Amino acid sequence: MAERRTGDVILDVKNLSLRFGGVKALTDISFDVREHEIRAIIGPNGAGKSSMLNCINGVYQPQQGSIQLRGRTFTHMNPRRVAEMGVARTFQNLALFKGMSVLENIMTGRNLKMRTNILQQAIRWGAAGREETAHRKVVEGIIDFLEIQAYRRTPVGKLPYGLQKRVDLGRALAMEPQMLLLDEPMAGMNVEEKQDMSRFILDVNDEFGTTIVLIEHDMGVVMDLSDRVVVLDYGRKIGDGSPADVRANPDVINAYLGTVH
Amino acid sequence: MGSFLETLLGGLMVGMLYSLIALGFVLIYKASGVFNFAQGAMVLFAALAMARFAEWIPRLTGLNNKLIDNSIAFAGAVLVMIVLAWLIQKLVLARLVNQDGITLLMATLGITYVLEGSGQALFGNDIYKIDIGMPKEPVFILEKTFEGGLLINKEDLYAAVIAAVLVALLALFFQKTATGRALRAVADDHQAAQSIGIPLNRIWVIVWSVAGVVALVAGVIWGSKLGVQFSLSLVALKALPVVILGGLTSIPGAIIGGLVIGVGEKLSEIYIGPHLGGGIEIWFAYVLALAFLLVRPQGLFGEKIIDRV
Amino acid sequence: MLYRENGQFKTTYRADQQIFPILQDRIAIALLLVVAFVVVPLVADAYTLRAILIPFLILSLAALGLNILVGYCGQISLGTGAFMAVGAYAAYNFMVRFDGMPLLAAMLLGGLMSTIVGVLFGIPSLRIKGLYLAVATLAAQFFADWAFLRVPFFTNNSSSGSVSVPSLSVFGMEIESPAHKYLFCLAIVCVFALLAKNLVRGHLGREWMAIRDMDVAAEVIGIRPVYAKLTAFAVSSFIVGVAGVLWGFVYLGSWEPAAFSIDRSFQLLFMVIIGGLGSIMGSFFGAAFIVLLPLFLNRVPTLLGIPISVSAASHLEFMIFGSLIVFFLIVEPHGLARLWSTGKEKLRLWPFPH
Amino acid sequence: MPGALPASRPTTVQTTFPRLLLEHAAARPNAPALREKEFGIWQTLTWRDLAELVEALAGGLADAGLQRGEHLVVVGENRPRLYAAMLAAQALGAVPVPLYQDAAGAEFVFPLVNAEVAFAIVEDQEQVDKLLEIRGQCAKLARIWFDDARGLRHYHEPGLASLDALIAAGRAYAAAHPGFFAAEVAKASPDDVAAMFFTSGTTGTPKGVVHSHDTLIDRARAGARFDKLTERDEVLAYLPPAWIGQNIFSYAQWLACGYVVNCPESASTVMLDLREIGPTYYFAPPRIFEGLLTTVTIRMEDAARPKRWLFDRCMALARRVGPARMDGKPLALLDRIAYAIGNLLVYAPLRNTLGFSRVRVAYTAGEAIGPDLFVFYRSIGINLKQLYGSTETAVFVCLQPDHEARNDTVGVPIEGVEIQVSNSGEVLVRSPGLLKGYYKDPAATAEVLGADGWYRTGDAGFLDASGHLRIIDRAKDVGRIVGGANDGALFAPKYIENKLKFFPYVKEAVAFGDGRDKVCAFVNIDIEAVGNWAEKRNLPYGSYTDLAQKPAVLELVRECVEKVNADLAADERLAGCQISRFLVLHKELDADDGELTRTRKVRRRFIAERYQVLVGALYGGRSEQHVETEVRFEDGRTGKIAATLRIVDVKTYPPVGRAA
Repeated sequence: MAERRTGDVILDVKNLSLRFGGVKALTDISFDVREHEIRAIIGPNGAGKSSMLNCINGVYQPQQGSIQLRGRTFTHMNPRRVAEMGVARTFQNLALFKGMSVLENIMTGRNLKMRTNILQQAIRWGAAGREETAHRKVVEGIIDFLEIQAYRRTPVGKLPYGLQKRVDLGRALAMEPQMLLLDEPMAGMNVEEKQDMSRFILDVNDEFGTTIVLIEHDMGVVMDLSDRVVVLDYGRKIGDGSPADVRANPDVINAYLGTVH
Repeated sequence: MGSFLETLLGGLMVGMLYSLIALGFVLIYKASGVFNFAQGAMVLFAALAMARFAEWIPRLTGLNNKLIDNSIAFAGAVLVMIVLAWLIQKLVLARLVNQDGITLLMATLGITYVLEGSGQALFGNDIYKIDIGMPKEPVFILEKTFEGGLLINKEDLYAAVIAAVLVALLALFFQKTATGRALRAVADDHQAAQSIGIPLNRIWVIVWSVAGVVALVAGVIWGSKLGVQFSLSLVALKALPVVILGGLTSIPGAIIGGLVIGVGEKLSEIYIGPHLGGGIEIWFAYVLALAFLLVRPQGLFGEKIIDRV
Repeated sequence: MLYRENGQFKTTYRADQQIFPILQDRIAIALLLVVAFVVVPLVADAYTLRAILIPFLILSLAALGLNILVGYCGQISLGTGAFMAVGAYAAYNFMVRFDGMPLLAAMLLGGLMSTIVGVLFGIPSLRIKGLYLAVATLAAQFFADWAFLRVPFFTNNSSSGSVSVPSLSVFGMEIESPAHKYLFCLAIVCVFALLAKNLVRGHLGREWMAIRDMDVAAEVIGIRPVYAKLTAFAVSSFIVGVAGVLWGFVYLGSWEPAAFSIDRSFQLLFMVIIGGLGSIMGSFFGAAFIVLLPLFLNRVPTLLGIPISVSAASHLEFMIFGSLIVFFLIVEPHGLARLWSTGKEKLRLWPFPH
Repeated sequence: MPGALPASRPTTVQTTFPRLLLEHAAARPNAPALREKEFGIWQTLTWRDLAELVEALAGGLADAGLQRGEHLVVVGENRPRLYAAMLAAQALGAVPVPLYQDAAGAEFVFPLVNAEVAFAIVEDQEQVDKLLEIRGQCAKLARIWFDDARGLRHYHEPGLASLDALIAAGRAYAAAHPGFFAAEVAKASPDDVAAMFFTSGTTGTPKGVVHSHDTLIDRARAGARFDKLTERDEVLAYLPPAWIGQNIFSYAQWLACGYVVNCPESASTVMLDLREIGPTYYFAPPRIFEGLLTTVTIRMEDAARPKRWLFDRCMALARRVGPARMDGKPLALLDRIAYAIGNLLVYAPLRNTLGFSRVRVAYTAGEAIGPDLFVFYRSIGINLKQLYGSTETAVFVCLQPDHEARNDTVGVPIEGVEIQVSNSGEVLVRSPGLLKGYYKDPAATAEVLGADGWYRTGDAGFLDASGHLRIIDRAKDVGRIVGGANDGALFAPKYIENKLKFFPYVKEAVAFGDGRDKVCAFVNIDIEAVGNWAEKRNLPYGSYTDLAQKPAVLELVRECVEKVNADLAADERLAGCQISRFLVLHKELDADDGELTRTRKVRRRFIAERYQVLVGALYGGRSEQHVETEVRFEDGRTGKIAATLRIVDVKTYPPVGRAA
């Protein structure tokens, strides 16, 4: 019943190419993402999906092409700037901070918004304390949203895989991003975990109007979630459009033969 | 001019020893990704063993043939180093697989202390001589080129030869023997090596043994020059900047780096030292390496690291 | 078993975020402080204070500083001794060159100097990973050893190369008797421990840990490695520097560069590993352990009637330290502090095992 | 024990819930009224805040057109704003009707239609969805407000709005009509209807039980006086507010005493929250206590040997001296010391981990509680007691005084309660807390509420010598022995069966005797427990049937039955229905064979018919009987079990009364 209001283009990737030494990870990829939409990038394993995300948030530097984010064009990004421009992401193989509790992990997502200096923090009394509390409130909101109240103080390492994924999402949400890049959010999950995660993704998109770029190698999940889908294979774009179109696209079917689950 | 060349040669000699020690580092790092801080301690340990064995054997056996004594002692020391390698692998590294570099480094720090402690406890903590009968008397060469000629120690020449031979042997070992090839495979990619059925643990024991033998040779040469004592393990720390300079994973790098540092050190001591109050040897190597790091983090011959996400 | 947590519910975030959220812990720590500040000075004899407690406190402080770098930010350092030295010599120079320089001021300036040097040698850490960094910090160590030995300026041209400080006083109070020195160190250690604790539980601390645990993820959420690492170096070497000042001024009184040799650096690293990486309390455990073990080794055998020579004892010490390092890295990478906290958890859940 | 004297006049109270609220708000404006763990801390609502909130809600409801006497449905977990909503409704003279939040949508239809409900205030999306799904069947349902907006952003149903919206509207309304709130509250009189609770009852369609401010507050206060509750007590509310039990403890008594009610953060954190809050006043049905005990045993399983040994030793000690201690009896010095040590090592920490450190009074009610269970909690120093009451009596009829808790009684009649046992053995109650009646169901009302003001509980029981009420069975099940030695004696099958089932070895039991000359019983052994017992004695056995007929096993069961008999003999009313013969059934009673209800209650009549042969044999005095029974296996196949069952005679005891 949630009618989604997609706006105009906020991310526009143009002719992006990325090589590691001789290996071509991405070749001349172009696609765009509209505000408030759920955009999926799918493709078999090793199609270059993750590399794509890593270019968008500046972990990798593409050799060619440009990325236009919220009107500004970059030939290469740096993670900090991307973060400041309101782009958050989650990771395929969990990249949580093992040494910290759930609460602390999500708190790190607020760092960009923390202002007090080192001395204030050392003394803590006053400004730093207030700041800490203010951001704690926001983070608690997210914990409540993701229904992980029972694990607040648990070290993330001790959590089951599905919950760790949730914490990863929570950390990204703590940045209050306009755009959220999700790298295989459902990889290795059982059915109901997948359902939960889908619900959360939709809710995020609903409640906060967050634009979502979603990577999956399993077509099934994505199709009912996303508005538009890009299909990569061996670093090339072989399809782009509504789930229906993509499903019909012969190249896609080819690429997926044998890998469809 | 002459003095310059002498310094240069002296530098090369020292450098060569650095190279030997550095070689140990590189071998181990290549094969197991462990930054073996204990290499220095291994040199000390090996040298102590050798020195004391050479001293004890005549007493036990009563036969006083230097050559035999020394060779038995050497063999004994080699054996000791192999056992040591096995113990280290079994007791420490096997239990720290997939730990990050820093942890492993700190572990080898621990090993350093154990070796230094046990080494001295077992073999005593005085200064011991190793006499493998290398001729001590100096020789003059190039007397025609300029008056006075150059003064060099035969001993150093021998040492150089020994070192060269050792390096050559290692090269052969790596290129020709099956184990050598296996080692290279492991160095390139652990998982892959394992998947084609190379027994990592055994490989690693071998590597540590080889490194142990290299340490022994270095220790013997050094010991016969200056005697075996605790400071040896500190001198060995000089090998760290060497590997940084040469690149953690490159054997040629280790050798070149060693020579560069050795020479640089001596020259700087002579030509810069006086202006700085002397004794700059102790840090020159490091600062050189450090400066170099900033320009080229992977060292002279090391390969670039791309960490994938 | 000792815990009674029913009814200890938190109605404000301030209460929820305090350092010791559990009442029983607050009581325990209060008692500990009373003992440390009041009872100990009254009962402890001069030897205990001079030979055990004072070095323990100062080394704890240094270990704490190092722990921030190694334990919290994951940047290894083998040059701690050097940074202590910088602190000590800097403070010394401020004292002798500006008369009327108050001790505390000199101490802080010493820390500041050490901070500058620390950041200087930390800069490589931005380009290079752990192993290389070890070498960089080692460079600092050797450079410092050399500088303080060979550059007369630092020793104020003292002929012997060793320096000694005039009598100490804070706010007009003479710090002469061991008890005074002890209290002085204790006060400073407590203050710094508190400040450090606040830092590591604040967002800076989280930045450090984030870099330590998963640097790529950290960058992606907008943490700048440069800033995180350099602040860690700065804070760490400041505290270490201050510890250096105390070591020189309060514990030694007069010293030579050897007092801050590479062995000191290793010793401190061991304290951190054994005590517990990434734990303030661990620094104290580690220091206590490493200060007490030698005494133990020197006494016990004789008590057991098997006297061992001094050198044998020191060799034994080496071996024990070494094996303990390995042992802890393998069995409990978070050291004594983790053992402590697991024990505490068990008490909270008693009689249940988990 | 004031309640013990039957003829104390009911005291009607002179206040209403909204007035109580205002009194607290005036007397202790800044004292906490409600706490809810949300966003990681216990968010506190003071009495002033609460009054303010209630006024706003009342304004909103008035604005929406909620009329005096109309019903307002409230569905959800224990949430402060839902409590406030109930108060707001009462302030307007409307009647809050709490419904079970875990019920299916369809189950809401009857109450909504029956009570002509127009307005509903619910917790979240889940409840909203349920109401929307049945909206078609409930023509009158006009407005729905929700507390938690999560996921409801895109709902555009007519009349659906958030509680925030309602509050905002209410503030505006209050501003426009100054003093309306006070006025509305003033209009209410104590015997106005205060709330309605729907009971599914044991049979048929649910009935709306109507209570007035008077009835609820009177009982709440009586209970409070009985246990000396104060405004300093703490309660954790985590059972459905639609259940009168929770409602009385966390609403009626909350307002009566002014103590603090705490709402857990989420269903998954209740145990953590219990630990944090550490309530001083606690109420739960036996199954909760049973669940807790199970977790204790399970968690202790993986404890290290020495710790387990210590634990077992301490618990043994506790079982020996604990109950006596709780009953305030003097202990031998050694026992006292031993118990103190045990308390230090185990009991106190255990109470702490369970969240009971601060419990001063804990009640259980609803079903019979097993003696082991009951003893466990009392022995580790938790003042667990039983009470007797029902929705119709506003709970408080009989309570066990401290030091007088026994697991076979339900306590003494408390102040204002009169108890009478009809000659059919049914317990009749008269108290100021009785229901006004069943909503729109005079017939049903008349059935239970006589003109003389006596309420028929439907339970059979009696006051024993010590003045404690003893409930023995549902009245309709109680029968009479006819002929024989005990002609005319009372026969209470469920009571006997429960007593048997309290033994771990007995899984099920069926007692016969109504209209017969003696009591005989079928027994199902517990294959687990008896199996272990057999293995310990290395007694080989094949199937259940095989094990069931082992002489040793029959002997074991006989001992149990004789213990029960001895018990029964202890009071002369029941001495007559001691079991004189029994047999152990050759198969386990099974719902698939229609012998048990789905809720595992024995269907006595059906079983009697199915096993006529055996019943015949029992009463025919035979020593054994061959039987063949058709059974249905899980996979649906049917088969036959045949066996020859030995019939065992059991020693019966003379009633102690007469024996003495």
